Amino acid sequence: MEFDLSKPQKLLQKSARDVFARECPAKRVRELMATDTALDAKLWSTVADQGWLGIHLDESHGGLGLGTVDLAVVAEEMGRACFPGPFLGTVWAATLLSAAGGKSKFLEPLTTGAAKGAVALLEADGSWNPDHVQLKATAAGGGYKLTGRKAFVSDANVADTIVCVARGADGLVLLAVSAKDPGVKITPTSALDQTRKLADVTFEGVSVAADGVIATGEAARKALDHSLQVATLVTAADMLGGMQWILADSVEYAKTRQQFGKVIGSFQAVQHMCADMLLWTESSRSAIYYAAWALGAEPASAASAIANAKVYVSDASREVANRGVQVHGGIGFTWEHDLQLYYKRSKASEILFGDATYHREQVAALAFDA
Amino acid sequence: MEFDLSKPQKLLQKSARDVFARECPAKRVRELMATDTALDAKLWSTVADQGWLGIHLDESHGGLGLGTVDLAVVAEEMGRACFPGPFLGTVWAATLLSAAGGKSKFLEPLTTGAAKGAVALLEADGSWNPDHVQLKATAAGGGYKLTGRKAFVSDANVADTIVCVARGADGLVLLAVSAKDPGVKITPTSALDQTRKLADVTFEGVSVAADGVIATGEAARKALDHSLQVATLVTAADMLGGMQWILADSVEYAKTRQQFGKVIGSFQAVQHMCADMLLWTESSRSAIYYAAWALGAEPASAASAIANAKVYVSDASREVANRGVQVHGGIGFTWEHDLQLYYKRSKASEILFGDATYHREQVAALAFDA
Amino acid sequence: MDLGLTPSEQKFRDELRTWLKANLPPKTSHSVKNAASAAAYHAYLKDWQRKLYDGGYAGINWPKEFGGRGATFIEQAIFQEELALADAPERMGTIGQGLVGPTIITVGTEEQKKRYLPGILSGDEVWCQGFSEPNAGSDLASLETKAVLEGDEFIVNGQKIWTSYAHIADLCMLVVRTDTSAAKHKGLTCLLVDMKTPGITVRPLKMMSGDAGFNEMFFSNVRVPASCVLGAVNEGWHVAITALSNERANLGTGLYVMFKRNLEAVLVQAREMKRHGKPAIEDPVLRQKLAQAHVDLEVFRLNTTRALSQLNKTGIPGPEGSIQKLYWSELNQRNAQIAMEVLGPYAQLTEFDSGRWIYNYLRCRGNTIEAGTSEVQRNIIAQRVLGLPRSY
Amino acid sequence: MDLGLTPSEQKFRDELRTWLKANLPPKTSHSVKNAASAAAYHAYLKDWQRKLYDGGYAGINWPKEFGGRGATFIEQAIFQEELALADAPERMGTIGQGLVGPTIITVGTEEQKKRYLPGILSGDEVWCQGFSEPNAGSDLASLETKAVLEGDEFIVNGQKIWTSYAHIADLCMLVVRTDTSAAKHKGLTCLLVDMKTPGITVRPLKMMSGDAGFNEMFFSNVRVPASCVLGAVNEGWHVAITALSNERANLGTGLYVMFKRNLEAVLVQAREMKRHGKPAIEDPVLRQKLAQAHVDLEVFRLNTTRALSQLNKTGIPGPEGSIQKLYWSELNQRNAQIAMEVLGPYAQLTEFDSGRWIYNYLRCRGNTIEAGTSEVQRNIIAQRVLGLPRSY
Repeated sequence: MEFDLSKPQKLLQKSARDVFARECPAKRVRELMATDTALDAKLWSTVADQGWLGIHLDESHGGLGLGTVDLAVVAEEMGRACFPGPFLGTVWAATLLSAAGGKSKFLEPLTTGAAKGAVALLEADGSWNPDHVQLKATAAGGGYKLTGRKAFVSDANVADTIVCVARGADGLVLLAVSAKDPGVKITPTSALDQTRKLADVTFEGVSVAADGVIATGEAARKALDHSLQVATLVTAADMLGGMQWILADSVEYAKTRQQFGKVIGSFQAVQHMCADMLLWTESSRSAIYYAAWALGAEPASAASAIANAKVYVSDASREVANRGVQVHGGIGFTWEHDLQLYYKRSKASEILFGDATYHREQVAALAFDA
Repeated sequence: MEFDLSKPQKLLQKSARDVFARECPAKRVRELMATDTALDAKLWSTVADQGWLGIHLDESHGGLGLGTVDLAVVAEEMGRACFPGPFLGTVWAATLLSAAGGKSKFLEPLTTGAAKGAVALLEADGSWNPDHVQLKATAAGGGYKLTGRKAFVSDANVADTIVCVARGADGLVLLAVSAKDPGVKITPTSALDQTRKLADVTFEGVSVAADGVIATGEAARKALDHSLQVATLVTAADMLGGMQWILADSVEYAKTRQQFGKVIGSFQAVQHMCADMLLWTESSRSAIYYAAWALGAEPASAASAIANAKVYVSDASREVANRGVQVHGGIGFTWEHDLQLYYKRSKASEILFGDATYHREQVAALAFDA
Repeated sequence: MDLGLTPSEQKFRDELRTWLKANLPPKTSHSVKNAASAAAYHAYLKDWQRKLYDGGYAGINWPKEFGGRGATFIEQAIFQEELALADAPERMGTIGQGLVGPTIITVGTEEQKKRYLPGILSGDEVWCQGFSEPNAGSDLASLETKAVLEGDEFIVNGQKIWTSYAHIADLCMLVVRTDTSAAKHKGLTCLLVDMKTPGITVRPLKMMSGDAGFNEMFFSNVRVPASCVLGAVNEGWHVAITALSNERANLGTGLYVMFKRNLEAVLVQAREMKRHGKPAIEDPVLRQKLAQAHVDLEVFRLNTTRALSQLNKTGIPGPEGSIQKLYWSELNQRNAQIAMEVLGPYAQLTEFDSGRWIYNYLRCRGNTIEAGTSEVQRNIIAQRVLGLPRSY
Repeated sequence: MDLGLTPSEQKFRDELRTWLKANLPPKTSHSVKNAASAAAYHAYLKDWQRKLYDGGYAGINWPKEFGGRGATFIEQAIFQEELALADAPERMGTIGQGLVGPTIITVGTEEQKKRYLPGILSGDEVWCQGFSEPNAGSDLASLETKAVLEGDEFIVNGQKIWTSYAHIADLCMLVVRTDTSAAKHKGLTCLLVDMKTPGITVRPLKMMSGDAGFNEMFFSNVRVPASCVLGAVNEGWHVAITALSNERANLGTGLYVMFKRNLEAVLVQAREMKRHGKPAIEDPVLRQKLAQAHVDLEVFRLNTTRALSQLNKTGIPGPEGSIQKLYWSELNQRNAQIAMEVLGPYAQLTEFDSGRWIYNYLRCRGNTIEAGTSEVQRNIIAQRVLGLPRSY
């Protein structure tokens, strides 16, 4: 038994950390988040060139053929760097297309970086539960017609391909459309986390041809569920990277900031806050690494491992961010301190794919009702 | 506006504190709790002689004619002394009989101390909600026949009079029986808090004559609800006294106990625990005193004030007790230290009349559904 | 114990209500968030303060001899509550009326009283408070801004931070170090400084929410007449503490109404938002959280009322103010989190409900830091209320 | 990363399972709670330890040269987990095998190894550990029990507390003060003491639950041969720290199974108990709490596994043990509270479910105190893991 990153995974970690340290310092993050897209073409092609957009996907699907642990390693480093841009949406869409069989023409451009992606799931009720999807897909010719509104769609504002989760006559339907298709209207929404943008997507009688039909019924649900697990993992690992940054930064600050003639890190109250931050961060790491491993190696445990991780990390990440501000005092509360970037991204991630309360109910269903 | 005890109430407080300090020190509490009854006849008659068993009841009902604030003052001092015996059951029964009109022959002996009382409400499902009462009362002659089992009945083991909350053809029925009536079987149950005993009460076709019928239907429910509010107040005030004892004892210990060459009270972690204990204790005091006042002076707010108080105090009292043990370290965890008496009584009171979760739902119903 | 209002308290409240009905200005569309309309907004607030003054509602707890109303602490609380209930505009004069004025009354000279008190009451002169520095936050006694006496003027050099209103203030109550050789607390002096004095630069300080709630102030060879010392030279620590306990005596009555309104707004959302296909307010899990928010808020109201009642008897704001501060700051953070949970994904939208939820969530992080961190408050409670020995 | 067992780990587990199936003794009705049957219970436990020894399962992580099995930390964890899963009797030899033995192996003389190790492995000699004193709990270095050398014997006087097994132990690993003039940590010595030596009195110490889980030990002119010093004279602090980090290396694998069983028992109750007229397990509010208990427990398992995997590589138990201790002690308290909430009024009955819930609720309060309070653990994490400066 070996509960640690393998040597290649550690090299990957170092390489990702170096790339982001070099090409995505906080200054660059701030410039990018002030733009409409948060997208840096050069940075994006670096990520694409590394193969990270399909790192966990089969080579036959245009991926690197590594696993979900490797994906988590990259996502953690993105979180540590507050990496801006449409990684989440693109990886989610690619994973979904791959899980649905990998035959779609939309898949490869996503993994090569030629296209950006997004998955449109949420609707006005803000529910992450696919059972609540209502947007209608009406069979038309060999394809479908789509009408309705999706909300809170990560990265839709720069997506070339949008996979819409809709309700057909026989259950869920996954339909890939081009952002430029007639009737697709994308409206950016301004939100807390400016490093990863959200948008509303409206479908006004959009025609989806047969080659846009990714999956229907049971197969659609299965692919969607798997992709949700992977996307949740990416989010949780991103949160872990953020927690790690906040912890390190807070400890560093506590070692140098003086009040009452002593560094504040010598006060028990500050020490205990930092100790709790470490406990939450390391416990999150255990939960996330395990979920990443289970997702690849033990599919039967994957749903439960992911739900467990999102419960734990959603609360832990928020508390670490809160303690981080408290350790810093006033300066941690300012726009100029980089803590704010992580604070907001952490909060957005807490909401993404459902908060702790949502996932506790998933845990209960899996663990108690079986 | 004056949010403080009046001068007579402060005198009452001092007088109660002195009585218990003199006649009910911890040593005596330990002796009494080791008995089956936790009852000290002399102590009981002291309490009765002071009029405290009916302190808040009309003089026409055998009471002292003071108010619920005065009752809370006495209950708080009982909590501070860990006063053993059937005060709660007796006052609850008396309040119920008084609220139902005060005409019952069973009432006066309870307020004079000639009889001890208990109210049998809970059944096997352990629910404090009177809607869940199922024990059957069948009309027979001018009275009723009672069959069924009640559980967790405070002070039933020494009660002379037991008021049974039963379900008749037209809703709730309140029936007073003598513990010696044929068919009444009282089985003591051993529980955490040995200072206030619990018992099961079984009614095996017990005949209740017309003069035992206290109230039925709406009137029964109204009287029961009011009595539950008063009994909850007594419990909450008792908890407040306990918190105050634990806080004072812990602060005292923190001032003298040395570790690492310093009194532990100079460590920030211990200071902050004590500060939180004070915050919870004083906030509980605000909530309880207000509820005590509202119960007398502003009946429309009483239900909500009591529910608020029981929510807050249930959690606060547990946390104060937990921190109390933590501040004391190993010694606080021993049988020989008096902290254990308060720790257990606090936990029993948390459960009594419903825990914080139960009362939060009451608060929600009153505040959000109106 | 009587939680009802006395006849005179009731009379005060009724008169105030009547007055508010007649005098409350219409809502303004101006706000500080928009630089273009900020000036108009400040003029609006000045008008409002003037109106309060004319109505006899400025400095209501100041002694009558200094132009105040001589109101009790409870009347003061009623005043704040009624203003909040009426959704009245914010009072730009709070620092002057709550903090500077009472301190001048206590330790100021006759000349200072004559010079400054009327402007505070009328709202013609807005004050700010120059205490905190980058290296002196929780540890106020470490402040480094220096003042050196040259002839009959102090020459001030240094930097202050977290100064509300500095960008519009006419005057500043400034604490500076005048004796660098004395022990930390002993070399401080309090100066009353005209903000138009050459050498003062004010720079807005953006909070993480992106709003500019505070300022930095830079002092470069700023000349302050020696007659502007408040209290005695090198007695500034004592003066600052007096000012801060006057501030604490406030006890958060106005805050309660603000928090209560927030909760009510959350409840409105909880009735509209869906959870598991039903109104969120019917979701048992959210109900528990909302009920706890309700209880915590109610306990805050009761704590405040009880402390006020106490203060009304003793007249001296004590360390109990720390209990209130600790309680409300952590309560507001808990309740902001509950609001976010109720709102789900909507919580994060800057345009949703005018962005109030995000603003509230981010702003409340400062609550446990500003005006004494929660850690400092717990120290104060442990040491000054419970009598535990100093921990450092 | 591979969380599956390696073939050799799997082989170890399978052999152990087979062995357990064949050798697990039947349940006993004896217990320590009943003084009359306590002796029989101890004999039963000794038999069990002997059986483990004969089967090659005593001191499994000890080096082979000292009679151990030379198992990895992961195999050790598998061992504990399997024993727990099989509901095997408790091992009376844990202090000897987990704490004393490894320390003797590290710092003991050849004679000491020969004299003591076999008895520890076979279970013939039960050990207890004399570290804590009434005035030296968290602050172990303050201990006051004195030993004075007279000829070739130390004369020991003083008192120890919180000593598990003292009433049945044959031997005691005792830390005493041998140099009162040296700095606190520097004057301590570790002695291996025969519990039958005249002058030792053992008194059971009742916990708040009413059970006697610990003892007090009194030493009155107890004569201990100088050959019984473990390590060097005045090096006892170092020896004690070695012993404690061996104990911490345990990391709580066995605890996980125990906590998991508790949660499963709560779930059984939650299916039977009613809440709002339905099974409590269907109550959304309780489900949230039970799910959180489940998550916390799972994270504990994963933390433990990860730490073990780390330990397996480095071989050196580090301050990370403090993280595990902090985590499980507070988790167990939270989950005990959740159990009480599920059980409602039944929670408090000493006869309900054999009184296990009350016992568990009261017993777990000690978790954040024993073997280093949570406050001390947080200090250790802050200072030794995060590198913050000492706070006192």
